[in-house]
Amino acid sequence: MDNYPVLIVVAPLLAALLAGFAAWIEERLSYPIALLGLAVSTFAAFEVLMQVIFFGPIRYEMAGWPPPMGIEYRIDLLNAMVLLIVSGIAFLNLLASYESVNQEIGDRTGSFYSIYCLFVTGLLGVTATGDLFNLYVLIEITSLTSYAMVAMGDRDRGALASLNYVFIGVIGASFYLLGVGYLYIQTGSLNMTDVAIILQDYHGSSTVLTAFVLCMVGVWIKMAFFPLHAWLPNAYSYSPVVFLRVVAPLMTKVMIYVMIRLMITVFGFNYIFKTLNFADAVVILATVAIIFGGVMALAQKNLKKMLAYIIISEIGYMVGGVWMGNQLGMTGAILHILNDALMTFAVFLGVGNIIYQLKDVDFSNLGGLFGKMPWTMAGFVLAAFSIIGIPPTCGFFSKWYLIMGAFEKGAYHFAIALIISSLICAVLFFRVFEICFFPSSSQDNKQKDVHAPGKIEEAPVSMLIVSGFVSLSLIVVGLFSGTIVNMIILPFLT
Amino acid sequence: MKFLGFIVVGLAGAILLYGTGDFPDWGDPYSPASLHISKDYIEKALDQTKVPNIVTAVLADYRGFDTMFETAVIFTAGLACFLLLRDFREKKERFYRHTPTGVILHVKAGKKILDGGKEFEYMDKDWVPSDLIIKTVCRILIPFIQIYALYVVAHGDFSPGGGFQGGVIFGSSLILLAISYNLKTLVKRISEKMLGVYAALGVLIYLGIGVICMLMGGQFLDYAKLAPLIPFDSNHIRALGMLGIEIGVGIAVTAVMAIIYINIVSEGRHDEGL
Amino acid sequence: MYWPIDLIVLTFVIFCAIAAIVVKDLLATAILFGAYSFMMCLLWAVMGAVDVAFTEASVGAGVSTVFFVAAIFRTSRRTKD
Amino acid sequence: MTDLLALIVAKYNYWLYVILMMIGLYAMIAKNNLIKKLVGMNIFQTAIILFYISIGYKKNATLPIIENVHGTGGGHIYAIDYINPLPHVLMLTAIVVSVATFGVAMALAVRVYQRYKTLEEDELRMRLSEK
Repeated sequence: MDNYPVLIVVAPLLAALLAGFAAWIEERLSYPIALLGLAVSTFAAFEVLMQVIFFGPIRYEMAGWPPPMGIEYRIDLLNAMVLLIVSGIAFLNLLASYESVNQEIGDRTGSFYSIYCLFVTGLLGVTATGDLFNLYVLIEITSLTSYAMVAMGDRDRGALASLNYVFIGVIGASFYLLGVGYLYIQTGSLNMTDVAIILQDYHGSSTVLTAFVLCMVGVWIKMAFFPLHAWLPNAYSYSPVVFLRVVAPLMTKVMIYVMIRLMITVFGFNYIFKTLNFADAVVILATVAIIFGGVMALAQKNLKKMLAYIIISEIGYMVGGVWMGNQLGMTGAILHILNDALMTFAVFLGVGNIIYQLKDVDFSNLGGLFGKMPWTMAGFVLAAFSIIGIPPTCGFFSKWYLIMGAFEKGAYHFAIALIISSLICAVLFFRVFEICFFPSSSQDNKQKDVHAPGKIEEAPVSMLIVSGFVSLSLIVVGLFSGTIVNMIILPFLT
Repeated sequence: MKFLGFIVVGLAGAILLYGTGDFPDWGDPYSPASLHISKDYIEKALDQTKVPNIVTAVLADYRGFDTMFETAVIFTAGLACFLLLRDFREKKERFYRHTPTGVILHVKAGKKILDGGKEFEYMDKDWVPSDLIIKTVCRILIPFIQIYALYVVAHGDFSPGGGFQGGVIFGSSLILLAISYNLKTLVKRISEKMLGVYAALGVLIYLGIGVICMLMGGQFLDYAKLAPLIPFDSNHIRALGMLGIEIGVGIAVTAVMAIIYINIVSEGRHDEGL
Repeated sequence: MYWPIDLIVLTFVIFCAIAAIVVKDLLATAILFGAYSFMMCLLWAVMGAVDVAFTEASVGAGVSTVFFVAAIFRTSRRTKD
Repeated sequence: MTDLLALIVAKYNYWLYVILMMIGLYAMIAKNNLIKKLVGMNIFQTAIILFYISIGYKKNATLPIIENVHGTGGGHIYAIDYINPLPHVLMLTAIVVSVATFGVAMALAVRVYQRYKTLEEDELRMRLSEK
């Protein structure tokens, strides 16, 4: 069918609306509706990826108007891959979260599913669109839903964390909008490819430079790149775990995608790396981000917060890889979008299962988890290995490309930072394993009665199956890294 | 914090001012922004869509996909306010006024809700005697505001206005009702459930029109493909499609404005407000 | 359109904006903010953006102010800065 | 001197938008009260809208609504006679987004006040550090 590209975005939106209806009429229907919508979206994304791989990029003209006048969806290999990641992870997460939603959200699950679908719609739309302003509107949908979700989690501190997130999020989105305005005044167009063609004549213009800086700062705020990261740890650690499992792997990765898209498609590598010369500064900033994230993670006493700082460090990997400006670095960064999404998802699935049983992931509560939740912890360990970068898992391969890219460019500090960061991750995770392995002595007596050692108290089966599936896929993706690079990333870059 | 503020603001201002250096003059009719696609819009919109208000034509047709997500943003805001604030717990204390005598009863926690027939009137905690002039004026005004809102929605093709503005005006007429009488009156007229359903319905109308276009074999939101469904006036089919989506936007915006107001002003308890 | 009119309205806009964030009573802020929105609406109408001006008149000067007053009603009027 | 005046007339709209935006940004960063920050946020957003509307303006042009549709007009429509409609369309969307954000932010402010009974940032920080 020709309409698959738009179906990817429309199906979750339709599901969100119907779930919103169902919330008022028959609340139990919301869950299957949302699940169905995301399943359709995933299927369409898969079909689109296949079409793009075998027949080349797809263009879809909204309302039948040709591109510079109308809005167009332009799906090439990079889009198609990110679309499949986003819809797939959102679908799998929803599959695993029926019980935890009931536990955490309680009396308004229908509206929750509706907002969840809207969030996914926003992410998918951001990824698929070929229009600069459409991108802004969809970023706002994702932001608004995240504000609501963050405040839903922790009853006490959620609202304040969310309000601070609103301020920073609005500044980020507005900077992006200003950047688009500066581009528009110089080019008169909003379509990405059209803008790129016109921009070739304006490389020396101060307006274009300002537009580029504004767009980048806006996107960096949204992805929590190093000096602009302050909102992320609080916002993530107070949001409900169901939402955390989808926002942590996807939001930052989609923003990285937006950065790559702006750099490659709109401004062009020639402009960024030949005309301008602050690529080195950004790589240094990324290096600082990696080290800073790792060091801050060492200081945390809560699993959620620790993972939040690891995410900041991972953002540094990808931004650094992209700004390396050579093919190896870019390959590593794009491969890392896939790998990092998968492994963050896997690790947060583990966290979700633990929270489902324990309500809390302070390190002091985690004692004896290997005995209590063996399957969950098996998945968690695999994900952790991948984040550290131990060979058969996928995390190793993208790091390898990134390090190779750094050597080619001569950015040795970046390569060293990557290795240090891997060591820090190893320390972090083995510390967690150690805590989880031995039953903690500090547990009070009441808890000891309930959680007698050796007694297995696992999370619900649906959560375990998804967790196992994703953890195994880490190895599978790792083994097929070469295929992915050859079929998707290299054809895209050349 | 103030110092940091000055630095950041100064930096941002400097970057932005630097960027204005290469701008074309303000009001220059030959600037790139006025020449590239906007020229096509102005010169072709009337021919292609039969809608004289170019802004509406671009908003609802050429860039109709944006507007759909704009409506989705509004829906999200309503949903978010509901999720954040709605509080289903019963309130503990209540106040009743005995209408003939003006005696006020304060019913404390745990007591049954007073059911004293028509003589007892439930009232807000910060109750003030309602003013006859305000009530009467608003009562006369509200229907006209609503008619005007409908006019704005329906006439968006020919004059400034459209679904969003009409929806906001209609929504503010509901808010006026809540302010001039009290919140209970509004909630009694339009229940929370209806508002929720309307908000979803409005966006669904928009999306539905797009999906029908797709099912008729066109692209998403390609109103021209609706022609077989509407046998009369196929010349203006795009204008009719736009009217359809404007109605959807209007419904959604009306409902969401009311939802946000009710939830904020009553802290989500839907009992008393301004 | 004559640019002096435009300039005068713009000055008013900036005056209202500064006043809205300086004044020490939040209810006054709300009203000044409504005035700011209305001035802005005027400015846009002068520049020929009638649809945008219409929207700003109904949203910025109307509904936003009402939300604002509602929120102040449920929180507090006092502020230290 | 006349050059300077010409420059001011040509660009002052853009400069004033920058000033307005700086006011908003400053309020968002440096103000202590959360509601004041929200006002700053809104000023910031309207400044951007002003910028876009300024892009669209054309001298000696009229509103982007075509007259004489049903009448005898019938002549060719020249783009130079009408103000650029595209920024207006974009800004309609942006206004809607800003009011939606404003509503959600207000709801959040009410939630924060319910919990902490204050909206001053320094007092909030004190409450948070107490625990």
